[in-house]
Amino acid sequence: MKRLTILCAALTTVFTAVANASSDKYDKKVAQDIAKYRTFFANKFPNVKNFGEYKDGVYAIDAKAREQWIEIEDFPPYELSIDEGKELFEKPFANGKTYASCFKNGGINIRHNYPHFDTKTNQVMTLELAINNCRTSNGEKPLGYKKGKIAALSAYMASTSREQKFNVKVPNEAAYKAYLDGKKFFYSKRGQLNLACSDCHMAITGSKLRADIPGPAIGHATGFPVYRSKWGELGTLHRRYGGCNKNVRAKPFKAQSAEYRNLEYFQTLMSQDMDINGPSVRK
Amino acid sequence: MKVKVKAKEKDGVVKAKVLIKHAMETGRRKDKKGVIIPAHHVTEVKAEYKGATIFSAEFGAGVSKDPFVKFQFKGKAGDQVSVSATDNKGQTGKSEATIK
Amino acid sequence: MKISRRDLFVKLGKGAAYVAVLASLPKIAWAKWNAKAFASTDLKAAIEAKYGNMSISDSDKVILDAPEIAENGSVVPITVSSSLPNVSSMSIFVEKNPTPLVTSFAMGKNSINEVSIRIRMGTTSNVVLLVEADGKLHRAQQEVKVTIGGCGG
Amino acid sequence: MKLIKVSIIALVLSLSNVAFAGGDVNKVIAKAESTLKQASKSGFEWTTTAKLIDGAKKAAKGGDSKLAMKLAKKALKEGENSLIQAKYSEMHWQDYAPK
Repeated sequence: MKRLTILCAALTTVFTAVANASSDKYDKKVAQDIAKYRTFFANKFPNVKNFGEYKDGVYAIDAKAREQWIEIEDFPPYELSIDEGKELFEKPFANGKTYASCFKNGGINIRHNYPHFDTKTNQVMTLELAINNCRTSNGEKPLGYKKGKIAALSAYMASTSREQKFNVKVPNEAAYKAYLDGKKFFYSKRGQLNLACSDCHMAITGSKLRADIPGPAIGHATGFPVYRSKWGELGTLHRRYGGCNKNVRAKPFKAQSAEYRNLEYFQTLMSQDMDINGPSVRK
Repeated sequence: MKVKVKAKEKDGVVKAKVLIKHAMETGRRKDKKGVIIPAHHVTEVKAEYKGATIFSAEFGAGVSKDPFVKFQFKGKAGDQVSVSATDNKGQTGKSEATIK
Repeated sequence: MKISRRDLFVKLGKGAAYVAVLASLPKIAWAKWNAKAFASTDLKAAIEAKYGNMSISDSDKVILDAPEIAENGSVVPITVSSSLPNVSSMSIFVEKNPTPLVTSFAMGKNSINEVSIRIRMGTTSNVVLLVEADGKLHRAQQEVKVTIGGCGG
Repeated sequence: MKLIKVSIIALVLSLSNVAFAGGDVNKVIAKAESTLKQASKSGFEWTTTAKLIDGAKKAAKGGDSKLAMKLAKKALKEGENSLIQAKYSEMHWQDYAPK
């Protein structure tokens, strides 16, 4: 038995080495994680036939809540924010340039390229970080990361990329490290309540936690920014991360900290091949 | 006040959807210092079609933030429908849409 | 009708009478915001302020479409409709809200009697729809459970 | 005279007692603070701990050394627990990932 295991391991190693002259070695490793992750949810929610449905968050598994959600998505309150975001996006900076000058394809239909691992700076580049980098490189002050203008800009950019699929790469060792860091964050217990992200969004999801059903973790990154009924406004993914951490009484990290960016990287990789569905409405 | 209207006709019936950007303060909420935020909400919404009012609504503070209302009337594609809103501080907003 | 400043102050001094003053201002043909009805703090008073003493009967020709359990009390989607002829108004009340009258729709002759709206509910409560047609009120009601309240928190 | 002497001794004793208790509280508060700092560094600070320390400091200032001690000890315990949590997570996080 032990021999067999060793043989298998050896074969896998050989296979990996031969198949990829190392460049997509990390993609392969992550792909195995994705497969396990999907199997977990497939077993948990056998009624969800296609993992793509998880782009709708908790509404993929809660039929009653889904009806109300669809009704609100019919003319969602974030539409006004998309308009605001478009205006901001098109308004020139003091130097005459616009956001379009900082992004591929003028910033349109590119949401699914974020987050990505920037091999020049060896860090996870999120859309919101890229927006502020664009501002500062054009002599403008950076925006706050949780809500308001940055959420509106992000909402507009997401709205132009709907139904594009996430295709996140893990280009090098540093990227894989960032991925592992995010993964570790996700499965680590935190706060006075001693809960990991995975406790609520994998183990408990589908059943009630107090009065609420926590959403399945798969697809978490697809719908942001979101207009939460609880907030009464649009907010970014990192604002939500902060809220989640506070809910378990763990001191939150700063929006766009390395911790949250790595977590976003991990979560987006777990949402690989899923549609961009942001902005969207959540309770 | 920002008002957005979408209208679509099918079989002679126009479905018009209205979204208004408004805080809809109830007058019962307190700010961070514990001071009550005065009531500030939309009170009236009026829709006009071919020079006549075809629908109107009165809102109290019990209507959700960023109010949404969907109403229907007999009309046809290509025509205009205009919607105006007023709040209890006398601020107004107006928007027009071509029926699709 | 004319109200002198002095009158107004006297009435304001009497507290609640202030809404009555607003409500007694001359009515304009299309919906003039009914301050008294919207300020009433119980269902019966709100209905009276809105409709006076019109008779009310339950009717299966008025339909209140509301969720059994609200996702979030601050945004509860509601659709009201009626197959009755000559509908002139439809009003939605949430019995346990601090002020039960939420909204009132005035229907014209070319209106189709179906309106959707998103409302706030502070807690689990009966939602009451009153449809005014031919001088009578027709009622439908339903309980909506709220787990996350829409009035703060 | 004897009586006065005795009372002075008693007074001194009680004073030193207070002073000792105060120093003790301050020691516990300081320890709670340094533990919290470590927890914060590890990324596992709880939102509740700093508030307890603030409460302890306030109580100490207000002369309620009993309450101050209670809060400081609680804060210290929380700080220690967050460090245990950090260690546990470091060792066991993989157990929670799907196999």
